[in-house]
Amino acid sequence: MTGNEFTVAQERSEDGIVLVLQGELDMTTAPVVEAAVQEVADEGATGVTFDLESVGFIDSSGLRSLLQARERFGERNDSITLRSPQRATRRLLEVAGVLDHFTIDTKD
Amino acid sequence: MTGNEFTVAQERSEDGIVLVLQGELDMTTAPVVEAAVQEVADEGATGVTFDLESVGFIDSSGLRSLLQARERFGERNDSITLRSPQRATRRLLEVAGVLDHFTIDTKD
Amino acid sequence: MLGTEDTATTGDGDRTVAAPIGGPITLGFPARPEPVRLARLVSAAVAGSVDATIDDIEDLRIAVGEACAILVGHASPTGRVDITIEAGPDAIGFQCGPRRRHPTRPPGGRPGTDGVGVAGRRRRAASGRCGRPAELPVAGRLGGAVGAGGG
Amino acid sequence: MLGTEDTATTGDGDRTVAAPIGGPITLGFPARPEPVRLARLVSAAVAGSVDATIDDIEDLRIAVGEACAILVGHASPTGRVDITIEAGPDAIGFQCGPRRRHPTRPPGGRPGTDGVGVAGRRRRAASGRCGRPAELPVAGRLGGAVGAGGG
Ligand SMILES: Nc1ncnc2c1ncn2[C@@H]1O[C@H](COP(=O)(O)OP(=O)(O)O)[C@@H](O)[C@H]1O
Ligand SMILES: Nc1ncnc2c1ncn2[C@@H]1O[C@H](COP(=O)(O)OP(=O)(O)O)[C@@H](O)[C@H]1O
Repeated sequence: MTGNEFTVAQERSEDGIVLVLQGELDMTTAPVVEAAVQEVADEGATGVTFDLESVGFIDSSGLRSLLQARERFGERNDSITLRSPQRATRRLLEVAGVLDHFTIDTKD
Repeated sequence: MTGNEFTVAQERSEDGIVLVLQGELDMTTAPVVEAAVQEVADEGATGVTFDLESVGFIDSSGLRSLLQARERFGERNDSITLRSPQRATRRLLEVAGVLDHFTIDTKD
Repeated sequence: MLGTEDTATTGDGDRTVAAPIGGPITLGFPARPEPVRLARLVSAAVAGSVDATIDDIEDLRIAVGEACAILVGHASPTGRVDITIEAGPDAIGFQCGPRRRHPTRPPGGRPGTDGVGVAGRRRRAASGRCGRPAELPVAGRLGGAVGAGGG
Repeated sequence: MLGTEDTATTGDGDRTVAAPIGGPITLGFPARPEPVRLARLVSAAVAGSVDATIDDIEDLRIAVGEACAILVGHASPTGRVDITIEAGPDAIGFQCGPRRRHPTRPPGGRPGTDGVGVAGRRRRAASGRCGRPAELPVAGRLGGAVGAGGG
């Protein structure tokens, strides 16, 4: 409830690279995601999974960082997987009309 | 995080009556606990267990309602059991110097 | 439900209390990105104190966050943002705007007077209502959806 | 750490960002028991934005809650309470006091002027500091421990 620390951890799974985000993704923390995506892209990845299970809120800046990742990997709707988005995140994607821009993975 | 609903549910276990509290126990919600204790006492109980696992905060009014329950059941330090208090609750009991007024049950 | 203490005893002995806030909540913070989170937190808590749905709460959090972000983006480095949030009988409204002067502490001195002129207020203040089930102030593109010119 | 953006990359590729708030936070609410919870919430969030320990955060929540409860207990039915919370380099301070007039909304009109006289401020305002590892303002009996007469 209280901490506003935001972390991005990189994991490798059989589905490729997973960025596990934790905290609230907003204009203060979006640059951290962008830097992590940059690093992953530099390593030659063709897509990325964002684990959003521990992300309680995303604002438009945060959404922009996810959409930027999508652009970077070729603007395909299957290049970015959003794993376990919370209800708040789904709501934002719906309201913004970009739910179909991503692959949603509701269960591990 | 957002809801400030407070609930008291009464359960019967082999240890006697358990009042399962949920929410923040402060001056707005202490009367609900006091009413529940009254009811339990009217039924002839000689003590009660408060399950505090889902209580994120207790203020001095909330503490008073727990101490009042203790008085009502004879001011013995074993009449009131506090089950699974969160760190915030333990901290309050410590600061108030009344940790030893209750039996603390850290595990089910 | 608003304005009345809602204490109920259900059939199986459960007791519930919900706590209405009973008036407007004001929050003031430095016009920086970091404290915008506090505005979201407070609006969610205000919404949580009435019978708002989870989606209503989310919509309010989004709207307040975006409105404050716009204000922060237009503020001077020493500026502040003030937001007022109030739960009405069937909607939760908020209004926010910039404040020019650094506030003095309430008990320690006079509170900061709002130095915002009408023009600034018109131009920059954002306001929103999150009703249910009425239309959201955040629809379509989030970046510019919370209408400027609330005053 | 306060006042600087703390972005770190750890050895195993984790990135962390902590977000300092950068100035005082003000919260105003009706002098009723229910919104005191918001004051506790905001103080915990301010404490969480700096490197306060969990116990520090709890102590601040307790102190703010008790101080506000005292003010609410002495307020008129239409009164309001204002609290200012600020994280300094090695302590989190707060001050709170009553406000007599109902605030008008920031963008919609002039903000409420603080009608509290010096005497009232002296008599009723509560202030506290939660330092680490210094003594708490809440010690012993909670009901009267947050010192009145902060101004
Ligand atoms: N609500 C929004 N907030 C921020 N950016 C958005 C939003 N909606 C769309 N975008 C951006 O604009 C681009 C084009 O959006 P859109 O018109 O929805 O594309 P499409 O034709 O794929 O539906 C998206 O890829 C995204 O980068
Ligand atoms: N911090 C406190 N806040 C509220 N009530 C308290 C607090 N400390 C003690 N009390 C109340 O005062 C009574 C006597 O307290 P105390 O002097 O600590 O008793 P004891 O002699 O058992 O230590 C307690 O049983 C309790 O009802």
